[in-house]
Amino acid sequence: MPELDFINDQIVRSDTRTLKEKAKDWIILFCCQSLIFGVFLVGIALEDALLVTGFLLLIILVAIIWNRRPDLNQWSQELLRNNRHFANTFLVLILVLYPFIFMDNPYLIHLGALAAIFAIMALGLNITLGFCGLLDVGFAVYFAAGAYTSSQLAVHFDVSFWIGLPLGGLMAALFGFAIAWPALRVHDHYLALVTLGYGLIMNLLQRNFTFLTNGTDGVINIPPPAIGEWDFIQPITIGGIEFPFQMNFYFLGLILAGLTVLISVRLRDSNLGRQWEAIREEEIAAKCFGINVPFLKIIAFSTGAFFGGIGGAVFAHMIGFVHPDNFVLLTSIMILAMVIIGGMGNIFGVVLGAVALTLIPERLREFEDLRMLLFGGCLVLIMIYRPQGLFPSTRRRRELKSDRVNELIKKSGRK
Amino acid sequence: MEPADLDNTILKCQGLTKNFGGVLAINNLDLEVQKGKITAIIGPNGSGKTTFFNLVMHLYDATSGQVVFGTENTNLLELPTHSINRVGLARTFQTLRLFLNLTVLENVLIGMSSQLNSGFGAALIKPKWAREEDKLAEEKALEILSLFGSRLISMCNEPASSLSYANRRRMEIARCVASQPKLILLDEPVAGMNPTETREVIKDIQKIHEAGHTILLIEHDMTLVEGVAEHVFAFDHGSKIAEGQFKEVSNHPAVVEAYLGKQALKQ
Amino acid sequence: MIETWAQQLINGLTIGGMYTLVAVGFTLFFGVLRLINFAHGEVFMLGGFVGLVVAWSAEGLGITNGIIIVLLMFLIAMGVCAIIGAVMERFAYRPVRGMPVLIMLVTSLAVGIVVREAVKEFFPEGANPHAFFSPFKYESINFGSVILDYTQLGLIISSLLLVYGVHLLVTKTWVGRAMRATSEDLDAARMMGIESDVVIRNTFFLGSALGGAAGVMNGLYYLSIRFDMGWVMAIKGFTAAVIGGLGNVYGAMFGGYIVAAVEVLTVALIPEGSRYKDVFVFLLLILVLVFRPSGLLKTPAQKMG
Amino acid sequence: MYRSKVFLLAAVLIAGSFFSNQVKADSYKLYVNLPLSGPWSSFGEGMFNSFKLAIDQGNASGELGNLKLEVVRGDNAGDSAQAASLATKAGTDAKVIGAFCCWSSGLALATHSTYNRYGVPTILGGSNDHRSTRPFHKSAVIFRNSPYDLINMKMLATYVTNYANMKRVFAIDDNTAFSVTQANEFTKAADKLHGKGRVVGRESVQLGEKDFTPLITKLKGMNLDGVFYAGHMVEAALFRQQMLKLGLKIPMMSSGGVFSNTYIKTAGEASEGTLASFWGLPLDHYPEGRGTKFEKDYAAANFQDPYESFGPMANAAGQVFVQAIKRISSQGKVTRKALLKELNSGRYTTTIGEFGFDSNGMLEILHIGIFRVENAKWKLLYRTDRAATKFTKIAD
Repeated sequence: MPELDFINDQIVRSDTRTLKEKAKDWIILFCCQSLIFGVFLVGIALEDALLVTGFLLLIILVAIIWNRRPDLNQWSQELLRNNRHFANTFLVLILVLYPFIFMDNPYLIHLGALAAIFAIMALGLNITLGFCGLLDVGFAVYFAAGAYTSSQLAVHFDVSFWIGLPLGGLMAALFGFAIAWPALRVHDHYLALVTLGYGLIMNLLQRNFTFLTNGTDGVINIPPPAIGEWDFIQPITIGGIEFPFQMNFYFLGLILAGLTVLISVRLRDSNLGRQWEAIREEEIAAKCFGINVPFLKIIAFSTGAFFGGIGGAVFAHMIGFVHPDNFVLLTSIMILAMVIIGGMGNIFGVVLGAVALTLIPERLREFEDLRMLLFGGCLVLIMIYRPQGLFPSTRRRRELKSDRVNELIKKSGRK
Repeated sequence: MEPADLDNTILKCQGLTKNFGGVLAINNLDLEVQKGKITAIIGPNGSGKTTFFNLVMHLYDATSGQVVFGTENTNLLELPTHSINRVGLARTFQTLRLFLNLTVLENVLIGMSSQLNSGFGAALIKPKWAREEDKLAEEKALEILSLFGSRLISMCNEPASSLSYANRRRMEIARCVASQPKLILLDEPVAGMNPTETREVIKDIQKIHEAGHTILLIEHDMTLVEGVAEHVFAFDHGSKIAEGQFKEVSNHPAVVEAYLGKQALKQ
Repeated sequence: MIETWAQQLINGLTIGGMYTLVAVGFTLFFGVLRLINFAHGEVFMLGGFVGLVVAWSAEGLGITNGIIIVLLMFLIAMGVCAIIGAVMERFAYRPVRGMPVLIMLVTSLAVGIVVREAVKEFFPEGANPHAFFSPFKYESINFGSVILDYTQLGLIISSLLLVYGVHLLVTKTWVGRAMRATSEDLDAARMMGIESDVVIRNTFFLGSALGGAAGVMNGLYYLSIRFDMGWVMAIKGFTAAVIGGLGNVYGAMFGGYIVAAVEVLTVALIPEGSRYKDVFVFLLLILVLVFRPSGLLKTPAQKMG
Repeated sequence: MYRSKVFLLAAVLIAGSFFSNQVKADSYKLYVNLPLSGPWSSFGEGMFNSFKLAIDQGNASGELGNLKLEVVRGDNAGDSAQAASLATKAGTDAKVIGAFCCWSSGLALATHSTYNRYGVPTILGGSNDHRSTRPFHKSAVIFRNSPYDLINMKMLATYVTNYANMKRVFAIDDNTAFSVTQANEFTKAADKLHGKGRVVGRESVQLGEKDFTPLITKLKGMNLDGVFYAGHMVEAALFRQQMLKLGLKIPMMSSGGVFSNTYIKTAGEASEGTLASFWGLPLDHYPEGRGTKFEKDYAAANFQDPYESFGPMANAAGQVFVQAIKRISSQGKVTRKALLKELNSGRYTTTIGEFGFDSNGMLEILHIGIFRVENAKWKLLYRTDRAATKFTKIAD
């Protein structure tokens, strides 16, 4: 699965290890990953405020150690790089097993599904912001466009979710397209303000255009996705074991998020992705080298928005309720924070950011009112101490057969 | 002034004028660049050289006049910047504009992007032709990098930000070459370099010229101009004040005056 | 009819004055630091709360003279906000200075969240609205049926005076000249011996003090304050600053009155228009940003003046 | 060395979490979903405390045997999206047997399909939108112990037209589900009673807005007899103050979003004369002194916040849960289904009176009062009969 090699955007060296060394690496990796995921899963399941505090302190401790010990960092990176197929397989396995582990606590499965939905949206924003470098502080607009389109079609016209889903994405893309035009003329702060204003206007219109959105009543009783007679809120029973219906949504989210990751990887590695990055790095030079900057910016906005819409549509049908309160500025900031904290442009980082920011606030519920204060404080600290995100995007990923390079070096040489 | 060979003209300006809110940066400029030659533009700071490049690339809108390019007489002032590259012009920048976080190889590939066909669909489906195209493009990019010896090619997987200053300049030239232009515009290619580096760049430029590229360059460094330019234009206050061989131009009284002031001329 | 319009004019001037005071802060920060300080709205809110505490303590100390209490409120609120502003600058904005726009933007949003939530959590009954002290609650000057409240009058006049004062400070004093130089070119200013850290700190002192004054004024006029009033004001304030032209003190005032005019006209002229007034305001924001990003008022010579 | 410490800590945490997760077998959770932070937290805290008081009393009385009820404190911050997410949390927790929700209509609308999806028996302690329960909403799980706004607004319209004799009234909502519905229903009811034209206009304001002077100036030129502000108290207080400042000295009517002592405190002397139509009575009007007993118990429990206007309903909801769970536990297993069945048929003796839920999940007794602020207190002017058909005068 070369497509899923997103953990390490590094050069791959040819594997010269012996079988014994390989096995040793795998065992170490297996133990470490089991430990990490084990701690992670326990952390998710914690209910007690004291334990949650302890858990978060543990994470911070590990992060500090990792920052202070470059050798440890180096070692872990090396290990991951050399065994990426193994690591990826393990990751996918954990993701698939996750709902089975928490079968008696469907809320955690629900949270997993929610994390997948936010991962889809964060990956969408990552295309606009991470790849093309366009600030978008109004991403909730596309979330809303997808959610309203698909849910209103389902409620009023009985349109199936499977049709509403792409339509929601397309409608969101249209909204992205709409703001892309004025956005072409502005940069930096001004672009941020334009998208911010766009988000504010759209949220007001969601409240006031009652004929489209049901206003502040919200869209209620949105039917769950259905296949034939069976719909997603009927639990599947296999061999006498009833699996909670949240698992249906979880796997739907997981599949869609997986697809989004795949698409993101392909876009990033394509000529298109390279041109987006060129625009992000140096717009004037990009223009001078035949890159149609306005067109590509519009494409970036629309593509990003499309995924926002997809996430929105799934969200609407999963929660069964859509309200303008879902699409306020704080939602946009949250999605933005997922991308920034994860590491702009790094697909794995963004997914991890989405998962963390969906789950951690839930865990912080134990602190009740202090939740937002802690969130704000953490955000400030991250901006100051790690503005590039947890997993900064590394550029040295394009792999070249080193012998060909060597040959050319030898041939050209210094004359 | 010898009559210009019309069939051999690659770039032609007529009455080109640029007015920045009352300041005439380019004033009624006429000039012709010959195909296959290295042409240089000299002139003191603020004489409108870079503005001229920006007008040719349509980064600014001209106030009046026209710029005609190639045998098909394309009017560049009517084309958006990105199409100008497709017509066959590529430029470097006085203040380097590299894609710093992209690798050296990717920088060159960006130079070739207008020749690549793969768009959105191809990126997602990755059909065979797109993969082939990618492979060919990389191969070609490596070849272009190898024009500059081992300096760039050994760094091809490193981000452009890790290059030394001189190599960044080379990188820009390589990127230009990659877009297979009919005319390369070089904006002060040796600015800030020491004499050894300058000599090497002169060699590089000549090598590219030998490979069949027409070059128009802006330069302060007279050793470079003398070393490579077959034809020289001198600018002052947005107008062309002299043209011809380097020797003729450098001794032209208007040029001396422009560089050293009236006082110098009297002495 | 004419009386209604006269009343609407007074309403508009009051609202515009309030926006102006907040917008001036935005414009100063942007001028010097190229930062849209979203936390400024929270400083404004904090000003209101400090004023309230002053009123409470004055009551406890047995000070009964309304004018003295109001003066104390202004002085202490401005002082506390100035310090808070400088602290924010030192510990949150200085570390991210010069970083990409996005980082600075998110930092200021996050600082805003921290301040807002801190007030909500640690102020007694912070989540509830608090009645504000005011010595002249319902006293007014009446011209027929047109009513001009004393606080309205005070607000309009003091907003004009404060803007003029800031203008004088920026154009006529050494501190202001240093600010303008820094806003033109941070590095060049540094080379001329201007300590940019000091200039930026001064700017935060000044802008935040103005925000605090606006917060007290807001309390005196609306008679109640709440922890979440800052964000609404922040949005309106930066909209005003952008419309007038970021970095231009008079532009902030101009923008403040434009935003107020849009609001009042929407309510007065469009039936059931009151729900769409913010839509029009933000639409204007986007249009200005797209077609005249330097603002409606700005000419190069007027920068920071 | 570092790593070994990390492993050790992780091991301790893992072990600790397993111990802490062992839930006592005979305890059940009642999930409360209220605005405990945000602008309406004073209402939410009062409701939560009152509800908890009833459950604590139930636990302490020993009536429940070895069964224990636990109240889960869910804070929706007055945000529909968060309320919906809490409802999911309640639904997916197998230990949750019932829910108490939501204070406002918007929050109730946001949650009802979720509660229905999971079959969590839910009592609404103040959400007045008629669409939250049967027959308007087909859910079988939602009950309410306050009348919905169709009735409340009908009574307010009756008061306006028949008792206060206002000819020209203006209705304002603050663009929330609750207040838009109220303004609509009020207009409809007034039109029905005396033909069109009593309500001469409608406007919407936004939550969080501070300056209503342009709107009030517009109203001033309309020669009105009264304004109906169907919104929440923070904006209502500002609106009332600005009405007085601009010399618009006509009565302002309001409803459940404003009927609160916090409103009086915020608006100060401007609150004098504000009218409110509310589905509740002063505590001494409830039968058999149970209202005053609640007041005493609440005071004895030493809660930080007052019980506010919705406290009695919340307390009643808690009592309903205690009594219902006691009955089903004596008959067999305590499940959501059993509780649902019991709520559909049983009768309960509570602070606000003795009642059962009808086929629509609506409580049988309806108290609606017209209140006015006098001397910084809400004073009851009129109250309805049990079926809410007419008013009885209590005071002037």
